[in-house]
Amino acid sequence: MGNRRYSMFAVAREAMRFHAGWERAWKSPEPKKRYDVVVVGAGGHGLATAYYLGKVHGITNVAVIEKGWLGGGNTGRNTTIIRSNYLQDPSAAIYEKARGLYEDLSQDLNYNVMFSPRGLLMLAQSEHEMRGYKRTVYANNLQGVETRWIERNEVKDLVPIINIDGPRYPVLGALYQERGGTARHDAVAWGYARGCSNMGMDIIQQCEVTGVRTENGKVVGVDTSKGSIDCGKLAMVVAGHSSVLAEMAGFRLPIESAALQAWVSEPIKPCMDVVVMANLVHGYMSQSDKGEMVIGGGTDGFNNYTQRGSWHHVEETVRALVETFPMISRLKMLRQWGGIVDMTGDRSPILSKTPVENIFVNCGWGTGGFKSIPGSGWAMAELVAKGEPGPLAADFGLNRFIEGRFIDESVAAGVAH
Amino acid sequence: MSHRLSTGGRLIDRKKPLSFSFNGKSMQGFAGDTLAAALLGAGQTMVGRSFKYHRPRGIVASGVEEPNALVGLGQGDRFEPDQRTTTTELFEGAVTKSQNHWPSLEFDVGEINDKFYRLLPAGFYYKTFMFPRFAWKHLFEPIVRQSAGLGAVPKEADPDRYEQAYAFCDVVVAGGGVSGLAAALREAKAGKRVIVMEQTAHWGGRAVVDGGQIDGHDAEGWVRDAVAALEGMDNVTLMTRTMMSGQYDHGYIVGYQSVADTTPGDGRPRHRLWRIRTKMTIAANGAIERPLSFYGNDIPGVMLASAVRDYVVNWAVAPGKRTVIVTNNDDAYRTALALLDAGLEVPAVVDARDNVNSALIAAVKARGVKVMTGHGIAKVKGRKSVTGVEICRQAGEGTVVNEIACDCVAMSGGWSPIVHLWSHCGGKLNWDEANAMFRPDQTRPATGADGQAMVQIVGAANGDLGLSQIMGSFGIGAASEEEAPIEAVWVMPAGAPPALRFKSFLDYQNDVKVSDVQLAAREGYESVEHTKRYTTLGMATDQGKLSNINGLAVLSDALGRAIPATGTTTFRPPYTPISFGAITGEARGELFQPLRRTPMHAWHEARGAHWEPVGQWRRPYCYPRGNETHREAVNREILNARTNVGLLDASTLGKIVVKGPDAGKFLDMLYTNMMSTLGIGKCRYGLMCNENGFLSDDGVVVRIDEDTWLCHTTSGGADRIHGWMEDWLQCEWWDWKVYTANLTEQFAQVAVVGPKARMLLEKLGGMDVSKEALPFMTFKDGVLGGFNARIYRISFSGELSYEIAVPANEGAAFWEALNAAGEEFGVMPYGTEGLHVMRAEKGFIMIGDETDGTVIPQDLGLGWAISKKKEDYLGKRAQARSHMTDPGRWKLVGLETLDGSVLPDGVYAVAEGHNPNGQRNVQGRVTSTYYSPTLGKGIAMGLVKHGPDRMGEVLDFPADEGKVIKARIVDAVFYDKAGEKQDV
Amino acid sequence: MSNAVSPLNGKSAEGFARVAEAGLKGMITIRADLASKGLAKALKALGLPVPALRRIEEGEARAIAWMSPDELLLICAYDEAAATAATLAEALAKEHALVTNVSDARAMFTVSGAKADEVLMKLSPVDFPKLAAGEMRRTRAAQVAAALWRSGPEELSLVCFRSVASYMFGLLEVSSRKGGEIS
Amino acid sequence: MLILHCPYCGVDCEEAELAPGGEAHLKRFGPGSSDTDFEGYMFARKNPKGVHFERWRHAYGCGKWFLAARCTATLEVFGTYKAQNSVPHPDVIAAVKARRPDWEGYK
Ligand SMILES: Cc1cc2nc3c(=O)[nH]c(=O)nc-3n(C[C@H](O)[C@H](O)[C@H](O)COP(=O)(O)OP(=O)(O)OC[C@H]3O[C@@H](n4cnc5c(N)ncnc54)[C@H](O)[C@@H]3O)c2cc1C
Ligand SMILES: NC(=O)c1ccc[n+]([C@@H]2O[C@H](COP(=O)([O-])OP(=O)(O)OC[C@H]3O[C@@H](n4cnc5c(N)ncnc54)[C@H](O)[C@@H]3O)[C@@H](O)[C@H]2O)c1
Ligand SMILES: Cc1cc2nc3c(=O)[nH]c(=O)nc-3n(C[C@H](O)[C@H](O)[C@H](O)COP(=O)(O)O)c2cc1C
Ligand SMILES: [Zn+2]
Repeated sequence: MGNRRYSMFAVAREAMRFHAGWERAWKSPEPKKRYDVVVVGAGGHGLATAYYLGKVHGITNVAVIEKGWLGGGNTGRNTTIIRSNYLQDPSAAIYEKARGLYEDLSQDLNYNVMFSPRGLLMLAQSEHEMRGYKRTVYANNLQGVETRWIERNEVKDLVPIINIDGPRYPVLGALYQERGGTARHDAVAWGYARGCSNMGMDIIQQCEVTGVRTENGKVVGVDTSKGSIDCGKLAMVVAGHSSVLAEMAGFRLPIESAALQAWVSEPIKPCMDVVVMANLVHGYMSQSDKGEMVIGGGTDGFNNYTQRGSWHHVEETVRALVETFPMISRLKMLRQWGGIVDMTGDRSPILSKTPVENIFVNCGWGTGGFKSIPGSGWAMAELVAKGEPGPLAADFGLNRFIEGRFIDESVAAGVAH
Repeated sequence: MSHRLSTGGRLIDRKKPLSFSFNGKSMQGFAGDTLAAALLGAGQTMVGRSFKYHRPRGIVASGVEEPNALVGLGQGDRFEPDQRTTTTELFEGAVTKSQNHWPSLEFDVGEINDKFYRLLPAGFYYKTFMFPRFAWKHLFEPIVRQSAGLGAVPKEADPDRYEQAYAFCDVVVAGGGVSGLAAALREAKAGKRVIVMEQTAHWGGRAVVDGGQIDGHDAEGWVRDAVAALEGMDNVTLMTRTMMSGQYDHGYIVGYQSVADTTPGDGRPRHRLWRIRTKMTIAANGAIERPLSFYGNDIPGVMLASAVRDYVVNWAVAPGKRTVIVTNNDDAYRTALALLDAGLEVPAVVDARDNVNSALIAAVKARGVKVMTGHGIAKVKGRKSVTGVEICRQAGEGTVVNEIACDCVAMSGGWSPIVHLWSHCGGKLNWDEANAMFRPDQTRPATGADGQAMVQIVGAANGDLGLSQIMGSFGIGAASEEEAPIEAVWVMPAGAPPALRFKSFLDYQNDVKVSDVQLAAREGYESVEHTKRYTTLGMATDQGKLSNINGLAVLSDALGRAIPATGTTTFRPPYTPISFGAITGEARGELFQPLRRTPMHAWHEARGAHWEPVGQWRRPYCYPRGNETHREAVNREILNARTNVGLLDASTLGKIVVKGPDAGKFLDMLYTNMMSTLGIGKCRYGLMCNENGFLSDDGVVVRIDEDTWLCHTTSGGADRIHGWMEDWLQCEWWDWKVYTANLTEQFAQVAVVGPKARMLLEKLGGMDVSKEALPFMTFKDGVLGGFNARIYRISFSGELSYEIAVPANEGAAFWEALNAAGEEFGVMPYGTEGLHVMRAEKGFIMIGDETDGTVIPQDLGLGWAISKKKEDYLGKRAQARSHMTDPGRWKLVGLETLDGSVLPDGVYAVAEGHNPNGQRNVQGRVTSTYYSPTLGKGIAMGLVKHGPDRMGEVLDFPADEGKVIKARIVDAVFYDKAGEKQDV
Repeated sequence: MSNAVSPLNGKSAEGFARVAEAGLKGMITIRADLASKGLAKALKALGLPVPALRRIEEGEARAIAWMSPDELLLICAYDEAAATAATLAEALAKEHALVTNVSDARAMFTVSGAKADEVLMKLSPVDFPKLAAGEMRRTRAAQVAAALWRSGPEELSLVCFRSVASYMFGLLEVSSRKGGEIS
Repeated sequence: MLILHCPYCGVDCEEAELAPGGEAHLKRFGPGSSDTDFEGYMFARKNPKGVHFERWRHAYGCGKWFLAARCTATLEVFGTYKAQNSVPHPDVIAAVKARRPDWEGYK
């Protein structure tokens, strides 16, 4: 009999038989004719949406359709920064909900996603940034998000390898979220996928949605590379490809797709136990459990569907980080890659109904949606299940643009990861 | 045991011995050695420990594919971790240390992981360490992290310098082997501008080691001639020690040149990063030999057959005295011959293929070597070094048929073309079953800006392994021994049971074994990308150059699907790791970013100004005297400006001239106010919004003549606003006759502020600056104290104030003159903080403080600056949206704490209750807050819901440590409400 | 004018090439319809042609460069700039044109020596071997805008904004250090 | 790293000499325009995976804005043309058609 539940003991038991007894983490079935809900996109957000549809709303006749391999989109290529120190109320609410869910996600999924609340710093390197972050701290305290302002010497204590004396932009202090951190990005996708599969949902990989079928303003199904599939409701959760899906359904989104890059150094022994973001100079860095320094910076400026970015952005970011952490100059870049991020008009996400009845979109997380996966899935599941947004999603509707009700985070922080 | 041979060595100069140290032990090598060659030559076979199980590891390869032999190189601020010994050139005094062990390389505590290997299969941590909840972060993760990580951490700043360079050409040839040289000759003769990059210090690649005849010469001679010919052509640039790091879109190439790695501290740039734009890339970078997967294939002494050959031929280093060769193809027989030629023992060649024959095999047999076809290795014996091998039938499950004592195993699993550069931008591959390799699909290359191929690939990189085949493709005759076909072998023996597979390594550095890939397959991580991430196969510093193909073959086999159906993982730059220093280039310290200086910068610096970065400008925040705190300095500067006279360097203010018949109409669209009606010689404060209606910039606009206006912008804003103007003129209203020019840096500008400002100017003399001659909000040109000047009567401080512009080159002198003339009036410079406080005392808004990209002019009581007459201006439509016209928007007011204290920056005013997300309701926030030395108390501005209608109301501002500060809503103008002082 | 000092007051450095700030230079930006007769006439009066696309024409005392489809840069002696600008403005009064003195807004540098190109190769994405004499190339040098041209045998001149003069000098100085030769 | 030809000064610009400006040919809707028109102008974007018409400024050169037709999936550039065109230039349309016969045309 195979092993379903993961634990130290299960591993020990399997060790005896050279791990011959492990079952598949998730099944990979052929699509059924019809599902109550079809989720397009098996990234973190799509899988989490499906997971909470089942777990919270009892809807399990669900398919998650993925054109490639699950978790292979931005979820599989992000720098895994998790924080909820956002300025605006609606953002703080959904990111903190997500961060809270991350705290217990490994136990909930019975899959160790290695959530590591190691602490996150946003460096203030100008008077203006300092004021912005102090404002954020006051806002967070009223939003129930635990953050605090720390002085430069405390920054140095937390990050011994940093150079706080500039010379160009001395560190004046930092916005510190002690329970911000990182998680193992692939494991998040895999854990949710396993959870969905265990609830009897179908995760269909290597299956591309090529068309959306509607009848009198209502969605009835999708065409895919594995044939057409009927559905009662459709959730589009495809990040960088949202405009393409929207086009299939006949509407446009306030989204532009651009490349965002990241890279890692060769692995070295642990030397930085926190995540550091230097937004003024556009760079951020953390160290993975394997030892590489994980680095990212700003987004490329033009529409792009290749997962390759422009080299000069790499130089800008590396420059900034060598200035901030002089010791990395003699480390080497091991690998660089890019992802296609979905940037909205106000750089905040969209969880919304659409012009087509029973089609819902979850997109626009842009450069910062790994951290929100559990919260977004939670809120999206509620939206899909009830047909109306709950409080977490309420402010993220498409109507905000024409109403002029932006949720603008750039106010406090430059980079939004 | 490995040792140096008494004769031979193509690349070494025995007359130039070099000494270096390894783990404190001093050793000898020769000029021309790589660190790896020198270590082997000195008898050091064990050089490191593996990542996960801390198994003893030795040198496997002779080039960039080396997974094991990484060391820490150098000391102190020149220490560098993870240096690949096989590509690091030896230099005198090199200090090296092996990595990833404690306390020592010989005895490593971490080795116990190897004893518990069964408990630690791929991804075991996903299944464990979950309980109790806090334990991952506090107990398990620290252990995982400590045991992970490879090299030691550099501690200090890097003393070396780096630089970059651009180049343009028709063809970049990556690789200086025979195919690269042939390609370069072909292209150069066709008159193309050619750049040839060779990552090593030597030309010729494999052929010069493997031998063979080219165009009637031996390979070595042909290479010498080819290089000489290329050197003779001025359309050719040859670069050794330069690695093509990546192929990027539209023919952009990054090259990584080692300039001074072997001469630390000689002042030259250590690395040079090339950014090259080429019409075509020709990847000629060869092939990499694959290991075979058998039990113990990672024990020090087990090496690639081609590497063994390289060490003997290039560096006269024998990896062992008795070498057993195991292979599935003919190439490894060349190693047998090379060893025999060097007088070393080859007890046997173990060939997995059944009854094969070829010239090479015959030649080896003829030398009396036992060739065991149809056989494989069941087990390698030894731990820290090879002591022998157990032989079995390849077809079976590992039953040992005999045992051979040896101290070295040379293995060859066939060759994989290096398709990285071909694939970086999407060049596609085909699986070649006969040759058991992924090779470029010439019909699906990476395409460039014109949609046509931008990468070609030749030689072994293209999967052509035979010398004659390769040179033939260039129309050059060549001959090398005919070879019998390879037979794919992915696991040895074919039926290896778990006990063997659990010690058959695929990815050496990350300790990924055959069993791990099979586990991933079993658990449904079927995509090769999933397997990679689940097992970390190919994610080490060698990026799977040895392991990827073997790994995906094992995966395919486990899933019972064809290899092409599995495919490869994505090839990404850099080809081999490149230093962050090189990527940074000159951009560090002073040159990290451009620092913009005003003409008076040096003066401020000399007066010990405390700087504040404003965009790329640096402005004095204040000028502390003696042991004054910044706060004290600011207060002094303000009081002095309010009672005597102060000077502000306002040169950074944007100054954009807008001229033309349609200039007025244009500015009316740009600004919310009416600018076309501004009288000549007059000044008007104006607001600009973006098309979202949000306030984006402000400043004083002056009308110079009938069709010329000068627009002042914020310091940060000049370039942005100038770009904004040009955007509208070029892309929307291109038929309007308007020209703009950004004159920001043409003028040094000084604000002369305070009751004694006029006296000061009168002392300088030359212009009538009286109220009558130069009324408030007007300007005048003239000569002031010998300087061509334009004087504006504007005030951002509420005091009598003049802003004076002089040519930038005279700015320093003018500033000096003002200071000298002002002495008797007690003139003092003041900085940006003084400026901020004084404007706040007057209730003037500051872009970036009162505005944050979400604020519209209507929020700031600036309705008066929004023309009602105009039917359009940028942002007007947006401001008609429901949320913007919502009467509930927060509006600007003044705030005064009941106790006179200073409100903290950014505090919020709370309202009753909580929102549906459980967040405390708020009704306003502080936008700027200061201590006003003028009024002797804290003053603040803020945005408050219905603020202007709630004068006198007291709000609660929760601050630090649960303290709640009470502040009253007041008029935002704290000082000289009537505005008498500025208009005198 | 006695009070005027160029941004770096003629600072220079000797490496494998010589880099120097060129001192006070007169510069005038002219924005106008480059096809207009009036412009041609006005320039002719100063002994200058209307330069063709991306050309710089150097007279003995003055030079004129094509900067964009509706913009020229006139380079002359610092002292004469104001007057020359006034004359031009006068001459173009009837046209839709903008003439303005930018002498103080700029810094000019020269890079000279047999390997002068190698200094700028490190900073600007320009194909120097193909940069013809008489071509005005607007580009970037590291992180700032620059305009450069061949101002003599083995000499290039470069113009950038005044505020970044010392940044530019720093770039040129490290890029020309001995030992940093490329060929 | 893109390389685009500036139709004003004739330089083949390095991406680092350019500033991107998003979707081209957006029609401005000002005061009095309908919500849908205004939303279309300000927010709704085509963002196609394929042929895209977009704005670029030769920021480190002649300073002019120009337009480009480019494939966002392959980065192939079909052509660049001057900004003073409220719809794609016919030559560019032709160039796109030549390379992408099944392209549905400018919408
Ligand atoms: C380099 C980089 C760094 C980042 N760093 C951070 C960070 O530090 N912290 C953070 O919080 N966020 C970060 N992000 C952002 C974060 O990765 C994303 O916001 C998040 O992963 C989005 O998840 P998703 O599930 O919405 O999209 P994805 O993970 O991209 O999933 C969308 C899926 O939809 C599939 N799909 C698309 N079209 C179709 C179709 N037609 N049919 C079927 N399937 C389709 C795709 O194949 C893909 O798998 C980063 C992003 C990048 C690229
Ligand atoms: N018979 C066999 O099984 C077999 C197998 C492989 C190779 N060979 C022999 O090897 C030779 C192949 O010749 P070739 O020229 O195609 O390959 P090569 O391996 O001889 O030369 C490739 C060269 O490119 C360099 N290089 C690799 N990557 C680079 C990069 N990113 N940047 C710069 N330089 C890089 C390498 O240092 C090497 O010098 C022939 O002699 C062939 O017979 C034979
Ligand atoms: C947080 C993080 C850490 C990574 N660490 C490594 C690493 O140690 N080695 C490696 O080869 N790649 C590493 N990668 C990059 C992946 O190999 C891969 O490039 C990335 O997931 C994008 O996928 P792609 O390159 O296949 O498109 C890492 C990626 C992420 C997001
Ligand atoms: Zn141009």
